[in-house]
Amino acid sequence: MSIRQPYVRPIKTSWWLKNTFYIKYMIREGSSIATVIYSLVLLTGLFRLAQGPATFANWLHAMQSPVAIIFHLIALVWVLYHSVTWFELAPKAADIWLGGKRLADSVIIKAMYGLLIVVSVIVLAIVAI
Amino acid sequence: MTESITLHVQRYRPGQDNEPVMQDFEVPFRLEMSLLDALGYIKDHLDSTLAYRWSCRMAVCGSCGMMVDGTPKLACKTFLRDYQKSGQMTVEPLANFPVERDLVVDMADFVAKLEAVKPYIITKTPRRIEDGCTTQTPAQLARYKQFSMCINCGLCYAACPQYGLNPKFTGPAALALLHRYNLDSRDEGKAQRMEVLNQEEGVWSCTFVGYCSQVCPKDVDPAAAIQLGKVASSKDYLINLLKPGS
Amino acid sequence: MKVIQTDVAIIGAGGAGLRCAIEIARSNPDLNIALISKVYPMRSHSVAAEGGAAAVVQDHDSFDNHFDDTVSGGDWLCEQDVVEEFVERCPKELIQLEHWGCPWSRKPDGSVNVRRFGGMKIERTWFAADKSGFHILHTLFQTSTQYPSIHRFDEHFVLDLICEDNQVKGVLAIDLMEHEAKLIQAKTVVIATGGAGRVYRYNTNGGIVTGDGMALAYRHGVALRDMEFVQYHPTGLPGTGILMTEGCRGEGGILTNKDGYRYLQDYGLGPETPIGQPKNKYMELGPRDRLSQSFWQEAQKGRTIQGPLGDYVNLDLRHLGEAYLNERLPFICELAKAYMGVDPIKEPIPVRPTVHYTMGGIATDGHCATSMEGLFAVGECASVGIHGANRLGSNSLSEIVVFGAIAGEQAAHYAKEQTLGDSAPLVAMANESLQRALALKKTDASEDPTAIRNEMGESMEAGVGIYRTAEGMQQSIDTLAQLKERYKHIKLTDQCDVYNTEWLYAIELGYLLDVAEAMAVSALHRKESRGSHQRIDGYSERDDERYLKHTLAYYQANQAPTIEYSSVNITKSQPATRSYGAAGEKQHSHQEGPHHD
Amino acid sequence: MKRSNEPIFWGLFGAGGMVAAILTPVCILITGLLIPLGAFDSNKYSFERASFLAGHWLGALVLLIVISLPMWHGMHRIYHGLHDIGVKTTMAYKLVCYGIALVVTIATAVLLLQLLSA
Ligand SMILES: Cc1cc2nc3c(=O)[nH]c(=O)nc-3n(C[C@H](O)[C@H](O)[C@H](O)COP(=O)(O)OP(=O)(O)OC[C@H]3O[C@@H](n4cnc5c(N)ncnc54)[C@H](O)[C@@H]3O)c2cc1C
Ligand code: SF4
Ligand code: F3S
Ligand code: FES
Repeated sequence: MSIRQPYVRPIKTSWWLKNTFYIKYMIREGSSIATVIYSLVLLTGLFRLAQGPATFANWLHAMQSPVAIIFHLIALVWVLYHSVTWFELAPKAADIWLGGKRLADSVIIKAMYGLLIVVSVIVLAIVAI
Repeated sequence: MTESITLHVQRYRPGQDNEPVMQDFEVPFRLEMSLLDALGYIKDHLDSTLAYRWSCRMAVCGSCGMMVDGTPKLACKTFLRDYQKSGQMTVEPLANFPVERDLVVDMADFVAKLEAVKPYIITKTPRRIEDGCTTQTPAQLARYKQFSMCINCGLCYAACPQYGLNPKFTGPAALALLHRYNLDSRDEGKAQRMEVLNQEEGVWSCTFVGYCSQVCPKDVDPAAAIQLGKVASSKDYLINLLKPGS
Repeated sequence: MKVIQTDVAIIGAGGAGLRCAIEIARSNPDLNIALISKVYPMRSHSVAAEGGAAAVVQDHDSFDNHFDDTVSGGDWLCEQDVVEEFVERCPKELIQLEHWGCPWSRKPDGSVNVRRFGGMKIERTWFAADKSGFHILHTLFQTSTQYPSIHRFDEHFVLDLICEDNQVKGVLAIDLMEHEAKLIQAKTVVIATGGAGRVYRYNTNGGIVTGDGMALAYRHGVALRDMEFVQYHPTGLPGTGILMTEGCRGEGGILTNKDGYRYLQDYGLGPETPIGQPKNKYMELGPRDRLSQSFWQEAQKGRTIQGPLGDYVNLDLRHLGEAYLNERLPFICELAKAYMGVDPIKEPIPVRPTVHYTMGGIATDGHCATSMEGLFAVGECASVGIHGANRLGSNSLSEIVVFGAIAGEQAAHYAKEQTLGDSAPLVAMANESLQRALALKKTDASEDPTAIRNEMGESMEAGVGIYRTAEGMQQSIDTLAQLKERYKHIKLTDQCDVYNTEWLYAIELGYLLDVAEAMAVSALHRKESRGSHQRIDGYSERDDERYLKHTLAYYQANQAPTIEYSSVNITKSQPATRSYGAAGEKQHSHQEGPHHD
Repeated sequence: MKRSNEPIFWGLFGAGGMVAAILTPVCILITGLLIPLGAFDSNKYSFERASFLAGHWLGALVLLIVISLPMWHGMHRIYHGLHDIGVKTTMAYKLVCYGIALVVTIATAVLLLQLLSA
């Protein structure tokens, strides 16, 4: 009979509170909650739009409620956090080699921030005109 | 400067302890002293029953992984001077592995996973010694070099919550090793290794926590290897879908 | 006791053991192999080798050159026929490693690059940055995983060889986790357990390098050969002994004393070569024994630098520049920073000589066979005859693959002719041996094994160090005898048998003591200076008349070993003065006429 | 050895993650903050203009991307996140999570087609 009694340490549901790296990971993953709700908000808007001007106005009005404003504020910050982490990690899934050297992560990261800014400005411009 | 530092060391002696317990040791402090030196001091002068693995003491054999204040580290590359401020450090066996004794964990599963990824050059026809060395340019070498630096210390497994939650996950080091051979210009065995990669327990159990790369003492960046593995597996999936008769 | 039957049992899964196992598995897939190691294979100390492995590749180089460097480097105590076969097989084995995936550093055209190394006339050291041993070991381990006939016994500690009538019948091993003893009955046994640097206090070796295999064979009547030849590596970090590879100097690093003076020119290694233009066999690229001795001389003259961890000199790499250092010596930079707090890009690295390598070992013939039937030995634990009185850097990584393959061929050949006998008597023997090992666990005794280990290390350092006197050596021998007596009464307190390292270290200490004694007694008997064995008590010259011989130490229970000698096989290189620098060149041209390299 | 079907979801997750990182922030800013807080001329945000934008094929495409891809992205993370917090994620969970994303995608497409043809 074996004299071993390997002790398996249980993993608690709260494992991710153990260090900041895990907490940040959970915040990053959690941004999906904001993303999903926002998609549903837009979908509702679209639905209202399809129903006609009156219902659409109602929707617009609902968007002005404090709850909606607060949600969108939080969502904006959270999704921007997603952007930051996404840009940081995305280069790892890219393996681009130029002249025997791997394209530095920083180049890709900078390019993506650039894209974020350009796209945002364009969209804002279109909407503002 | 503090004269000594307190080590809270997790002990577990089957037959004696039903579950791990903490034991404190007071160790004299020197600037160049590593945690491994401190454990050696304990073993030599305070309690000779403390069990831990070590050998090279120069961060290359991969024996001495353990949790230091909750972070996976090599004991021989962790220095007391970095914990001088608090005057104490907590030392536990590598997380996510079964504890066998004190700081010694069961590594059998980890090693089996390394072996399962077919970590060797596979060629359609064997190369002959008479033909000399294969040509491999520095650029071709650079493609996989980083992923060949793994010392099999297991820190990344202790860092990866997905491995903790699901021990069937092939895990960061083994997937990095798999990727290392897939990237080697001398290898023709990618198709065989793809089978391991494509499984749920292959790359697909990774949610890109990324802590594995953070703790890796050799900058292997297993997280990157896995993401590239996902890209490769996805391509393979598509090709397989388009292949007639599959 | 659990009995496992196999064709070949290999003790040790370092470079030598793994290469041996692969050789058998691929040429004789029907033979079963038990590969036993006290640590997981990739933890073996081959992993720590930095510099590289020697093999002739360049067109202007030749086997003769490699042969000459090795034989003269070994101060003519080499078996020349063995060296000849060795140098010819080196390229094949390193190419084989390349085919198996070893990431050798390359030239821009994709061919394998080579670097300079101490005592080598022409650059022929293949390297994988400064992690050559690491890559070789991992390549071998990974390659070995494809062979189903290799059955690994990881974290199994070998306690004894089981022999009958001077024939080996198996191995007694204990599973460290289960504390379960196993008799591994085998037709043939290969010992590949590595060196014994831990006999000394300060060394470049890992904690597991405790001479186990040497002691095992020795206790069973096999001679340990040339044990007095222990290599001090000139550039270890003070305190820890962590190695700064010879590759540092190969790439152009220089050694300076406290005045910033390149002192090696004062010890027959000059004239000074310009900084940044290293020259083979000159100055910093002299052989290790000479460099370590020069350090000692400098220390005598008070020209070394005093540090808190002992005297040191400076290894200066700054002129190589950041980019080059990062490409060629990244591990050195990492180690110097972590363990010395010194960034080699900006500051010189403090270094001092540190015990590094055992030239001697289990006496074998040129094909790894020992004097015991069925028993082979290979790697650093063996003395196959290529290193003589001083090993040249980068010859031993080549040795472990060249002779690993040879040992594999031989063991397979031998195993095929044998049958396994009745295991019952062997089990009885194994049980007896196991009881002896377990009897070490005494809690009522009084001796502290740590104290014994430290005193052994210090005594060897003091008496059997870089320079030796009869008095000093005798003192070490006396101390060792006392320590061995005290060892019988060590106190062990660990009651838990799962991974009981206290007991494990105690057994290793027993091995170390026996090996230390063989070293000290062999040294005392050699009344001359040769290679790494340097005496300053009236025997400071080489004495070919009386000592162009191998020392053979034979174990005697409870007393000092007996010493015998055997002849050295000289084929084509007659002993000559061993000189380096300009003197070496002059001598060389004198012997062979003008040279154009 | 069983091949995972994860590549499909991972592909959608990746695409959605990219959209969420680059396009979503400005969208939230506009629809969730600037418009409700009256930063634009309210005429511009009339029913007519919104219908026009959604009714143009380009606008419709953008809306489809902005609504549905981040949905796949988000549901993928939520599905794996459940596992992270200790839920034993079975096939049912997978069907529900990705099912929601699919339903949203289809609903968006249907509505947009409706608006396009209107
Ligand atoms: C820091 C350092 C740098 C070096 N650099 C170079 C270099 O650049 N070039 C060069 O040519 N050489 C170099 N050397 C020397 C060379 O690395 C070694 O001589 C060689 O690697 C030894 O290999 P081995 O297979 O004989 O033994 P090892 O690799 O030491 O393996 C020994 C094996 O035996 C096993 N073992 C031991 N005892 C037992 C037991 N009782 N029971 C079970 N298993 C046991 C161990 O577990 C291990 O697997 C260096 C050495 C050191 C220390
Ligand atoms: S990838 Fe890094 S952390 Fe993981 S085993 Fe290898 S060296 Fe250790
Ligand atoms: S920590 Fe684990 S989840 Fe993936 S990125 Fe690393 S393997
Ligand atoms: S002792 Fe080898 S890695 Fe720490």
